[in-house]
Formats: sequence, structure tokens, C-alpha cells
Amino acid sequence: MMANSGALALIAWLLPIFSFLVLAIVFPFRRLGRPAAWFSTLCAAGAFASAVLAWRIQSVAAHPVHLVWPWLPTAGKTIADVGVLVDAQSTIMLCLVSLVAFLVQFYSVGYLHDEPAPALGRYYAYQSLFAFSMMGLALAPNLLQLFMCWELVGLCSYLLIGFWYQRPSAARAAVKAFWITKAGDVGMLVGIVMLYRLAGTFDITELHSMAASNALPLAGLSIITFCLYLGAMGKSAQFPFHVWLPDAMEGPTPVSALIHAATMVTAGVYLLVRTDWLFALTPNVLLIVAWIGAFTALLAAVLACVQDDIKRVLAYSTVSQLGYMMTAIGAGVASAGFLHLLTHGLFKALLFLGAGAVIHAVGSNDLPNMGGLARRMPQTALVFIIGTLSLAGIPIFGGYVSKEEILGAVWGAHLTGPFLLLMLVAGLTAFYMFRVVFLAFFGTPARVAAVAHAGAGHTTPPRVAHAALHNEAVVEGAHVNETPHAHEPPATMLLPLWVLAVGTMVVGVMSTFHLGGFAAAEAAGETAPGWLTPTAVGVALAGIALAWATYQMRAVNPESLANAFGPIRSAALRKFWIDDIFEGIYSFVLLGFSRIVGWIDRYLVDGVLNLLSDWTVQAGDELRGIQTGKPQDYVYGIGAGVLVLILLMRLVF
Amino acid sequence: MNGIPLLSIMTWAPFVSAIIIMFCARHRPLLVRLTALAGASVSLVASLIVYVAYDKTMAGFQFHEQLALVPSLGINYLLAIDGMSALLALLTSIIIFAGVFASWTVKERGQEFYALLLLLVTGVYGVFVSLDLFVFFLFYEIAVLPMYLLIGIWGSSGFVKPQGIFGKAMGRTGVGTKEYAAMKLTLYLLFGSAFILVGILALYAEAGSHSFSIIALQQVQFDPTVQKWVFLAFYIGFGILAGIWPLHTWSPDGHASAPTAVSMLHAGVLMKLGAYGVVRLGMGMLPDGMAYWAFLVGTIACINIVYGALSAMAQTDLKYVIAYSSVSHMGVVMLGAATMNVVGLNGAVFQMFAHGIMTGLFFALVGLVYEKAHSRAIFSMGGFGTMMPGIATAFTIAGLSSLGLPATAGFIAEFMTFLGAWSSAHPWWLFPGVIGAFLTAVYVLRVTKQIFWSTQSPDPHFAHLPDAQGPEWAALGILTATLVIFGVAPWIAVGTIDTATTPLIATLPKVAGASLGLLR
Amino acid sequence: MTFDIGMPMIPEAALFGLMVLVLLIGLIQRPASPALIGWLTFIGFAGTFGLTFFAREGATLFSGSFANDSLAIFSKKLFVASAALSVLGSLTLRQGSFQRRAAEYHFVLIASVLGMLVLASARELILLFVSFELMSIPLYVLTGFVKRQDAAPEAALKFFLVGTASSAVIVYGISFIIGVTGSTDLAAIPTALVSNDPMMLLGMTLLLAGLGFKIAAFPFHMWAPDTYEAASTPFVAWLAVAPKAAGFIAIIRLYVEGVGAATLVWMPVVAAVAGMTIITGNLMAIPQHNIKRLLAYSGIAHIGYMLVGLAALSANGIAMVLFYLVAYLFGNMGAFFVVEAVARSENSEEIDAFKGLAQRSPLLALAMLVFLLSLGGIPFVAGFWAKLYVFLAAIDRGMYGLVFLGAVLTVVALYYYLLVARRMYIEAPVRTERVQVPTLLGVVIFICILGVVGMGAWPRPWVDATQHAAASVFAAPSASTK
Amino acid sequence: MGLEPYLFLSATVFCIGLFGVMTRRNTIGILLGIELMMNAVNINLVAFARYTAMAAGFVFTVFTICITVTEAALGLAIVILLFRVRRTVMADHLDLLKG
Repeated sequence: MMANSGALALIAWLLPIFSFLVLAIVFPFRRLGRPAAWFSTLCAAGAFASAVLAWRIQSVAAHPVHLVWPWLPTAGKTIADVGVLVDAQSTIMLCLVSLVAFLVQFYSVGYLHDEPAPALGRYYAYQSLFAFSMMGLALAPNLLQLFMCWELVGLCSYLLIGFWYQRPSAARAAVKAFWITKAGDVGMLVGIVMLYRLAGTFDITELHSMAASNALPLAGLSIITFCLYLGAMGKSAQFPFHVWLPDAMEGPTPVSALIHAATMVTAGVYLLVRTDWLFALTPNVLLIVAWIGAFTALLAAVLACVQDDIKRVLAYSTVSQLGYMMTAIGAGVASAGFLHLLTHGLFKALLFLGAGAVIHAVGSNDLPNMGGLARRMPQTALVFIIGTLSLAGIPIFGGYVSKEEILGAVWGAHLTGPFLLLMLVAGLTAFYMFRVVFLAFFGTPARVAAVAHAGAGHTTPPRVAHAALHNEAVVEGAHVNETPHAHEPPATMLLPLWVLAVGTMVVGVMSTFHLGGFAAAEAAGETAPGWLTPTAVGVALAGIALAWATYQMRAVNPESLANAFGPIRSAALRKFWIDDIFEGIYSFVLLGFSRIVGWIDRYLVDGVLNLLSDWTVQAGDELRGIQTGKPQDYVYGIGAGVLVLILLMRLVF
Repeated sequence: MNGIPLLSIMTWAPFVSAIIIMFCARHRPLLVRLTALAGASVSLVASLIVYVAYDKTMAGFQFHEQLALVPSLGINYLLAIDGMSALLALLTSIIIFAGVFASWTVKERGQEFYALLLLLVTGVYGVFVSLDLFVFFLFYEIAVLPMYLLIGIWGSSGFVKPQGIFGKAMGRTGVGTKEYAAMKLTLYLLFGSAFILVGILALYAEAGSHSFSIIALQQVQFDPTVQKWVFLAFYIGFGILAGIWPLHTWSPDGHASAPTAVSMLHAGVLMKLGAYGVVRLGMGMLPDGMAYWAFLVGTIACINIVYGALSAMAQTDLKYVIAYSSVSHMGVVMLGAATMNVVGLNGAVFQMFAHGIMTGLFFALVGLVYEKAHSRAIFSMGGFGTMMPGIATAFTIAGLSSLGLPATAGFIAEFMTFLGAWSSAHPWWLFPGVIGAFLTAVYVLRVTKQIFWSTQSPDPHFAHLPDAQGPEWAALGILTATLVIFGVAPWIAVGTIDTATTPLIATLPKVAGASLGLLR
Repeated sequence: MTFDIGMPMIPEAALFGLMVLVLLIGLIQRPASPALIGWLTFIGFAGTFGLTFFAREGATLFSGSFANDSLAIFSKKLFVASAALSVLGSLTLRQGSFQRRAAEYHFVLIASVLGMLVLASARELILLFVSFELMSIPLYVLTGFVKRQDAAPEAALKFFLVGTASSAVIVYGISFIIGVTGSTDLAAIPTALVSNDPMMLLGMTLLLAGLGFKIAAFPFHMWAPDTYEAASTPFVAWLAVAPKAAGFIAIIRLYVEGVGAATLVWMPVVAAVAGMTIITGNLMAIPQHNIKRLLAYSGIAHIGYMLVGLAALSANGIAMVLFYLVAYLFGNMGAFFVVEAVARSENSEEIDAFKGLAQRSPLLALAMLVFLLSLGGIPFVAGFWAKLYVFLAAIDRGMYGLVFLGAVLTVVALYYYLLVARRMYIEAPVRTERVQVPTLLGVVIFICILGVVGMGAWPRPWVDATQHAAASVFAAPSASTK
Repeated sequence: MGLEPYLFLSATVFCIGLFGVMTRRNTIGILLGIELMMNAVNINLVAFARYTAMAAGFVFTVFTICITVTEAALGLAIVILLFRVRRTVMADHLDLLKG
């Protein structure tokens, strides 16, 4: 039985890599496009199936399965393995990853149906590689494998953000994402390396038992955990490393759903969940985690309020929710963070895919271009609202319990500051999400670009079509009150939406009423005071109400609301200059410094060499002077030589 | 093994085919290429056999071959291979095999080109397999010298504006031209070999056993003072070839000017000769010398890593970027060696291999891009990914390996080196190392993005560019596959390396401050 | 005493006979056929070369004044072989004066070789000096013999003036030695040296200076470039090797043989001279435009390297110097013969005449490259081993600094050799037709290639031979055999 | 009178000869200087032979004289050849070959 869950997990893990290898190596097949897409999706489905089976078996057996093969030998021993560690956390994560991966791949068949065949094949190759890497991360039995998969998901993120690399913004966003997460990864690598010197192993199970038996020296452990947290900061977009995530929305929307909402960005949280016993040894670092998490949550929520791009709103919301999870971990209740990770994975994927459907229909990302879509695409609107309610933390919806747990945990840990921040964020979240809902699905569009005919049939992504077919003046001038060509997406796209919506609801209902597996979890961690739930829900409802009043009823003029928060709003529109700071570090510090070093290398280090060689040649030329050609000078030479020799002999004696 | 002199076959097969090319294949370009390919294939097969047949359980040197060259002076043609050299010989085989394909389109004076290339390779093999210092040195020089003609004849000139306080001298030396680059490279490396020669002779004289055999000399306990100075000589001598700062400046100019296959071979394999020399001769025979200078070696390696990466970032010529990246990556190799523990040294040797393949791939790709687009100016190119997806993909993979992405060989190497650095007596070496890794990510992706994954350049010259064709695919395929296979399955290499490094490290003196007894 | 072919002086007698024969033919046949004379001389040299193989080691004549030890036999082979090669190379000379006066040319040449042969065996100061002059004086004649008419006499005169002045220095030195030892026997020198008599040292120092002139060591080297540039190339090929070898033999005889531990007093002096010679030779070669001048300066540098081996003052050191001489013989003569071929075709001895040679005559270019590399000390050709061996010998004596200096300046040497290679291989040819190489010249070049590559690939027999030759130097009873 | 005065004499003559060689512009003059140097040697040899009572010095002197004569003859011949070609016998005009 145990071996079975290990084997199933392995199958789940290896199916995507099989798909990737087939697509990568058999490139004529890849270039066929749709067959490749279906092949990859099939593999993802298989992976999901075996992941669920593995989860079922594991939850019955309740014994972790540790299945490893030696990977890196040194000094006659093995210092690192690869394999799978099948336990409760990893199997649930595996299920989430494989589910979302499968759904997104399925969805993408519809979403990207006008993509040229080779590009589609490439897309699915990346998707398969991502699924493999993310599952490997979830299943990693040791920190080294975790790190490797961590980097690989970063790679896939880079590749998929830059999928439409012909767009300068996409190409730029891809490298930006890679660099910033890489900066964090460097820290994580340092942490792992340091931990190895301290503990002599990468293995999570061994480290855990060492930590449990106080066998780990505490000296320097804070630095190590902080380094690990650095990695998590990069990947999970914690302040100040959050800047890459909104830009990452340049990728296709399904990618955003999978990678930049549901799975990869939560890897940082997952890492901390996986190693919470290690962090527990270093409370000072946990405090940092909590504060940065709460601050990130607030910052991103504020930023989300001023975005007009639907995907960017969702992106900032993701950052904000990641801040939530991190705060929970910082409060020492990793399970709450993990729960939110799971529910958030479901409903945020739902929101992104829904947004994808909207974008697909409207042909634009911009909220002002939308409006009244609920009539034209009611199903999409419905599932989107389900997702929104989950995110807002309304009871019986997916995000409710996990959010309450986090708030309870933070309160319980006496982190009042972060708690207040999170409360504020809860209200802001409800506000900005319903702002999206009202702007997009209700009312009339404030500004409708005449892009409709580019609508569903465009071959290039919406923005490219937009830019290519119309110059801005035309777009600005074309005020149409309707979005006439918007319609419900095809079944390949709708189906995943419904699956996720149902999933969100099921989780929400089950958790709200303490059903199934949640009962036990609840019983363990119910320490929150009674006023907490009503307050949180109340704050959320207040946010919704404000959004309703502002964007639906127009009772509050959005302009005056904006004016009320004038300085903050203008700062938020500039993203609080954080992007500018990174830009400055890149252009001025890095590139500037590199230019200086480059100049030094060419003109000083190499210059000295040139000088020496030039001197040698010059010396030869100078020495020629003694060869005057006059025979008597030669005799002088002999005379001088004789003298020198005699002198030398005298010196000797 | 069974009396077949595999190592000699491996070493001399390219030489024989060079002779055949020189005298028998005149003016028949295809025959020239096929002969070269045959020579490279024989070596590849031989090195594969050696690599596979190498008995990991026995460790030590295997496949001995011996022939008395000058018995009165104790000079023998003594060949043998251990885990480290087996891997490096394999590296050489892969690179030259790919290099033959990569230079398939060399038009002008192809016969001489291939002959010289193969001659060079003979030297490289010779260094890796010879166990006699004299023969070692002999092959070493053979490996350096053909470079002059290879760069001088088939290279390409760049432009460097002389300025700064040494501008006058730079103007006179003709900086930027291929002739300058060829001469600088050759003389610089030969300058290094002067140090090596003195070191070798000093060992011979100090040992007093009238033997040049590395094994015999390893048994000798040299006086610490001797060790100190001879190690320094070896370090400078081999270090020049390994591109240690500040003696690295031959490398960017040389590699940028050299034709494709030569850059591949030189950056890919020859720089490894330097590092190999430091490890084999320096560490292997002068443990106290190594311990004495370890701090210097490691610190300079750190400078190399960061400085090389920053310099690479400053370049606008694609080939210079790759060339400087070699400087940076060779720093990782030297850092691994300086850690004086098994993990670090394994990382160093693995990095030799990984960087060899990676940079070989890089230079092959740069060559292809140049051949098709006739440009090396990074910021004039753009959006080639659509037109040459194969080249773009391979370049990206090479770049990822270079920035140490897992599942490529580069990661394993860097990771082990970092692990070794943190466990060494000077743990802070870790930080320049990882900073270098980050900077590499910056410059590599910047270049990759600019050239391949961005908007199509408006320049009409770049409107229709073909992807790699025919034999070029072979070069790219072999190198890319190697890079990934060894990244995914590092034990193939590390297990073999380990048999050589573990005994080597065991001979080193214990150093205060180093940790991890289990790695020693 | 019955005649036997292994007797001492048999080769000398044969050469003497040849000399007389050439003289007679020159007198009888007017104008003498240069081909006849040339071939006759060549065959004579070849025969003499053969005779040297029969020479019995250790045989002496004139109560020990003339001894055929292994060093003498070895060097005789060297002298005769190089002369034979030179004659073979000069057979194709077409200059008017050479055509008209071939008999004189060969007569004088044979006389000089005869001087060398005697010098190699001389164990007595008078014989040594006389044979030294017999070797030297013909060289002045030969320098001015054929070639650029305005420069040749100038070169001859310079060579002569400086040469005779240095002869005077030598003989002045010898006069002191004779005065102190009271004997002309070389064997008397070691005992006198031990006494530390300043006059003895003065004598020996003056003698060393004079011999330094002959081997063209700094600062006595100045005659060499001018002479090489002006004289005919086949002769220069020989001049650059044989007399220098003879000078080395003389130095070995006077300063090393039998001197024992006292010989070490010369070590710093020789080392200093060696170092300076290497530096100036190599540096001054850099700016040269004339290939013969370049080879002259590089030759000076090579003398420096040989002096490094000599400075070791050990059996190995001597052997390595001999090995170096042989390697230098092949490499240098080969290079000069290629120069001759190119110069004849291009009418220029400038380095630029080599432009694009690789595309015009690949084999000729390859040959030149091999010779240059051998001179530069690159593996698989003779020069590599030569250089390594002398360094090895010096290191054995702990002369790290000198070896390092030598090794570093090898890089400078390679710089100018590579500049020639650059002309041949990298630069485009001015003309495209092949360089016409006379068959005989080709043969000589090929022999030199064989020598260079053969020594490079399989140095063992040569090392054995030179070590055998050097062994006799230290075989004397008073010598320490290291 | 002992040996030393002779040695001093010979040294003086040698130096005068050398001085001549170094300073005379006319090549014939230089030749004369060389002759002086050789004669200094002869003085030396004879003096040594006289005071150490051995014949070798005398014998050597005979050889030296012979060789000096040879050299003088050859030198004059070269000077004449040079004059025919270059119309000068001045040493400092001989700088066609240099550098």
C-alpha cells in the first residue's frame, strides 16, 4: 500500500516529463500543434488521476513514503538523492498542482486555438515541463531537489511569460521575473549550502528529526532560515521582490492562472510550510516573515485598487494573498497558510481563467473597455463572482475558512500590527475585487475600443492585434456603448471554469461546516476569539458595499474617492516607485558598474600588458642602436666585454 | 586493457588524420572533412571506451602505457588515466567532434585548418593522459601553438579604440586585430609555460630521483619551501591558461577573434588544461604548497567570478560576452580547487566539463549566428528566435547552464563548488560565487533576450535568416544533449571524478577552519 | 705502428688530401668547373664523415697533443656533416664570382674545416691556437667571397678586424697561461688554476673573451649580424653553426675538461654572459627586417642558451650543449637554406619576401615553420628537447633564475619567429607563382627536416650519443664524475 | 731586471695597439694596431720563456709571428678589395651593415 502511493506519486510526477521529452525531442510532433496539445493534456490528466489516487492511499496509510535514489556521490558516499517524499502535505499539493495544471492545459486548447501550430507545441512543452517541475517541488524529499525544481519552475515561468516574446513588454517582463526571483534563489542556495555544513544532509525528514531532537546547532541558524526565506520572498513575491509578478501578466492568461496564481508563486509558502519546524527554531526570522507578509498584503491590495488592467488587479491580489499566507507562517501556524495556499490555488485559478475568458471575448485587458458582460457571458460572470466571493472571504465560499484561520492565527500569536494590516487588507480585497466585478460584468463600458472584430478570431494575442490593427488615435476615437461580439467562451474553456468553481464551492462548504478532513484540522486550531469572524466578514462586506456604491450605483463618484486618497493614489499609480528603484539598480548600479569594470579590464589591466609588450619591442629597437655598423665600435664592445669579464672574475674571488 | 593502447590511439588519431589531411587530401574539401571526422570519431570512441571501462572500484591510474623515451634522463612516454582525466578526455572528444561539424562550412584553406585543429587536439589529449611531466609539457606546448595560425588565418578582427593612460602603447600593439589577438594569446600562454617548465624542472631536480613520472614524484615529500615556490610557478603558469585574474586578458581577445571551432576548443578544453594542471601537478604533487597558497587561489578565483561576470555584462560584442563568461566560470573551477575538499574539487572538475561543453556550445552558436547574420553586435540584432528557433533554443539552454540552472551540468558544478567553498577554511568565498551566478543570469539573459527573444530587428539584413543546417545540427545536438544529460544524471561524471579526487584530497594537509570531516 | 683506419688524424689527412686535390684541380683546370669541384668536395666531406665513424676512441698522437676522445670524434662528425650540407647547398649557387673561383672557395672552406677537426682533438695550446687560426682566417676570406659586392668586403673587413683583434686577445691570454704553467699542455691548466694565480686567471679570462667572440656571445657578438647579412647564404648557414661549435669545443677543452671542482669558479661568469646574451640576442632580433639578420640575432640568443647548459659545468650540461648544437645545426641550417631558396626566387632577403609563402609553396613554408619552431623550442622538433635539456642541466645546479630568464625570453623569441610565420601563413602573397627550389637545395632542406623532426620525435639516440661524447670530458682522473 | 718590467712593457704595447685599433680611422692604421697587439704577445711569450726557462714560449712566438703575417697579408688584401669596391678605406664609412 505504501509503496503504491510512492509509485503513484512517481507516475504523477513522471508523466509530464514524459510528455515534455516527447514534445521536445520529437519536434515534428510538437510542431503539429493541436495533437501535441492534446497529448500533453492527456498526460496531465493521467498525472492528476494518479495524484488523487496517491493522496487517497496516503491519507489512509498516514505514513510518509520516502522513496529515493542516490544522485550525487562524493567522497565515496552519496550527498544527495532524488526521489519522492509522499506525505499529507505533498500529496495535497500534488493534487492541487496536477488538477490546476490539467485544467489549464485543457483550457488553453481553447484559449490559444489561433496560435500557430509550432508555437502551440512549444507552449505545451513548457506546460509539461512546468507540471513536472512543480510536482517535483511538491514531492521533494530533500532541499536540494526542492531547490532544483524551484529553479525549474522559475525557468518555466520565464519561458511562459516570454511566450509572446515578440512583444517587448513580454520579453522584458520575462527576464525581470527571472532576475528578481533569481536574486531570491541565490539567497536560498546560500541557505541550503550553509545548512548542509551545519547538518550534513539535505534530507527533509532527517533535518526534521534533527530539529525535533535539538541536534541542530542554533548558532547561525537564523541566517540560514533567513536565506531560505529570501528564496521564498523572491518566488512568492514578497515585498520588495513583488515587482515581477504584476509584470508577469504579459504571459498568456492560462499561464498566469497556473503559474502566477495557483502554483509556482505559492512555492515560497510551500517551502516555509515544509520547513516550519526549522523556522520555529528562529522566532526572530518568523517575526520578519510575518511583518513583511502583512506589509506585502497591504501594499499589494492598495496597488490593486488603482489598476485598470484586469489581470494586474488579480496579480496584485495574488501578491496580497501570498502576504496573507506568509503572515500566517510568520505567526507560527503554517497549517493555516497551507490551507489558504490550497483554497487560494483553486479560486485564484478560477478567477484568472475567468478573466481569460473575458479577455478572450473582449480582446482587451482593460477594465474600462469592458462592462455589462454578465448579459453576454452569464456563465463566466457567475463563476467569476464565485471566485470573487471566495477571495473576499465570504462564508461558504472557498477562501472564507482559510482566511479566518490566518486572521485567528495572527491574532493568536499576538501580532497585533500585522493583524490590523490584514484586517484592512480584507476590506480592500473585497473592494477591489468587486470593483472588477462591477466594472466588467455590470453597467456599461466607460470606453469601448473598436477591437471587437479582432475579438475571438485574432491570431495574435489581444494586445498585439490591438496595436497592429489600429493606431491609438482610432481607438481613442471609437466610442461604442456595447461589446457586441463578446460571447461565452467555447466548452474547452468553460469546463475548467466550472470544475474550479465547483471545487471552490465544495471546499468552501466543507470547510465552513467542518466536514470531511477539515473537521480534524478545525478541532486542532480553533483558538480565535469569537468576535473575529463577524468582524472580518463585516469588513469584507463593507468593502463590497463601497465597491457597489461606487462602481455600480455611482453613488460615490470614483473621482472623488480617488481624490480623497490623492497622494496615496498617485504614489500607487507609480507603484510606490519600487519598480523604479529596481530599474535604477539595474541600469545604474549593475550596468554602470559593469561598464566601469569593463573599461578597467580593457584599458588598465590589458593596458599594462600592452605597455609591457610595447616596452619589450621598444627595448629591442633601442638596443639596435649599439649596433652602429662601425667596426671600431665593435672593438669597443670587445674591450668592454673583456673589462666586464675581468671585473666579474674579481668579484668572484 | 587487453594490450590495446587505447590512450595512444585516442591521442594520436587526430594527429594521424592531420597528416593524412595535409598530404593526401589536398583540394578535396569533403575528403578533408571526412578524414577529420574520422580522426575525431576514433578519439571519441576510444575515450568513450576508456570512460566506460574505467574501473571505478579500483580508482587510481589505469590503462597504463609505457615506452622509454630517454632512459638516461628518466623520461618516459608514460600514459595513464584516472577519473578526472578520463572525463576531461571525454570532454575533449565531444568538443572536437562537435567542432568538426561546426566548422564544416570553413571555405578558405580548409585543409590547413583541419590539420592544425587536429594537431591541437592531439596536444590536448596528450596533456590529459600523460603521466610523465616532460611529455606532459611537450603536449602542453603542442596544444598552445597551433592557435597562433588558427586565429591569425581564420580569425576575425574587431575594433578597439586605444584610450586611457596606456593608449599609446595599445595603439602600437594593434589591439583589436586578429593578428594582435593571436600573438597575444600565443605568447601569453607560452609565457605561462615558462613558469611551468621551471616548476617541472625544479621538481625533477629537487626530487633527485631522476624521474619525471608524476606517480613517482607524488611519493616524494618535497621541502615545504620548494613546494611553496613551485606551486606558485605552476599556479601562475597554468593559471594564465585557466584565465586567472589579472592574467586573463588574452582570453577575451583571443576567443573573440578565433574562428568558431577554435574558440570552442580553446575556451572549452584548453582553458581546462590550465585548471587541470593546477590540480594534477599543483595539488597532486605539492600538497603543502597548495595549502600555503589556497587563500590566494581562492580569492583570485572569487575576483575572477565577479569581475568576469561584470566585464561580460559591459560588452556589446556577442563573442566577447561569451569570452568573458569563460573568465568568470573558470573562476568557479579555481575556487573549487582552492576549497581543498572533495566536494569542492569534484565541483571544480565537473565545472571544467560543464563549462567546456557549455562554452563550446556557446561559441558554436555565436559562430552560426555570425555566419548567418554577419553580425556580432548584440544591440543591432533582435528577434532571431522566430527565424532560427533551433539556434535560439540551444543558446538559451547554454545560457541557462551558464547561470547554473538545475537540470543542466552547470548547476551541479556550481552547487558542489559552493558547497565546498562554504565548507572550506574561508567560507566567505561562497558569496562572490553566488553573486557571480546572479550576475551571470543578468548578462546571459539580457543577451539572450536581445538577440533571440525580442522584437524583430528592423534591419533588413536580418529579414531572412536560416536556422542551423545539416552538420551544424549535429554539433548543437551533441553539445546540448550532453549539457542536459550530465545535469540530470550527474553521477555518471561525479562518480568517476570522485575516484580521482578523493585520494588526491586525502594527501592534502588538514586546514584549520575547514569543516565537514565527511567530505575529506 | 701499422696503418689502421681508426688511427687519429686519418680524417684530417683525408681532408688535407682533398684540399690539395681541389687546389690542384683549380690550378690545372682554368676555369675550374664549379660542379666538379663542388661534387668532389661534397664527396670528400661525405667520405671524411664516414671515416670519423671508424675513429678509435682514446687514441692519441704526438705524445698526447692530439687526442681522439669521444668528444673530439663527436664534434668532428658535426663539423664535417655541416660542411657537407653547406657544400651541397652551395652547389646551386649561380653568382659570377662563385662560378669563376669555385676552386678557391672550396679550398678555403676545406682548410677551415680542417682547422676545426684539428681543434677538436688539440690538447696542447700551440696546436689549439694554430688550428683555431686555421679555422678562422679562411672564414674572413669566405665572407668576402661572393654576394652583394658593396657589402661583402665591408663585412669581411669588419669580421677580419674584430676577429684579429680578438685573436690578439686570445693569444695574449694564452701567453699568460703559458707563462704561469710553463707548459703548453692543457693538462697543466687545472693545477695552475687551483693555485689562484691572478695572472693565470687573467689569462683564462682573456682567453674566454676571445672565445666568446668566436661563439658570438654578448658583447662580442657584433660581427655576426653584419657578416650573416652580407655573406652568401649557404656559407652563412655553416658559419652560424660550425665555428660556434668549434668555439664551444675549445671552451670545453680549456675550462671544463679535467678542471674538476675548480671549474665552478667559471659558473657565475658564464651564467652572466649567458643571461646577457639571451636578453640582447632576443631583444635585438625583434625589430629586424632582414631575415638573415633576424636569424643572426636569434643565433646569438641560442648561443646564450647553450651557455646556460655550459654554465652548469656538469657532464649532463656538456652533453646537453652538444645536443643543442646538433639541434641548432639542423634547425638553423635548414632555416638558412629556406631563406636561400626564397631569396633566390624573390631577389630579396627581407622578411616581407616570405609573404604568403604558405599559399605559394606550402611545403617550403611548412619547412621554414618547422625550422623556426625548432629554433623556438617547440615540441616534436629538435629545439624543444635541446632547450629543455640545457635548462635541465642548469636546474640541476640550482640556477633557477637563469633558467627562468631563458624560458621567459623564449617567448620573446617566439614572437619574432611567429612574425615570420605570420608573413608566411597569415598575410596574402604578393605574387602567386610557386617558389622555384633547386633540387639540391630541396634535398638539403629535406635532410635538415629529417634531422629536426627525427631528433624531436626520437631524441634518445642523440642524447645517448651526446652523453657518451660528454663523458670523455669528465673521464680524466682528476675530474669529479657527477 | 725581473719578469715584471717585461710584462708591463708588453701590457703597454698591447694597450697602445688596442688604442690604435679603437681610434684610427684608416683601416691600415687599425691593422698596424693589431700588429702591435700581437707583438705585445710576443714580448710576453719571450719574457716568460726567458724567465721560466722553457722552450714552449719561443716556439709559440714563431707561430704567432707566422699567423700575424698571414693576418696582415689577408687584411691588406681585404682592404684593397674594399677600396676597389667602395673607394674608401676609412673605417667609419663602413656602416652599410648595421642595426
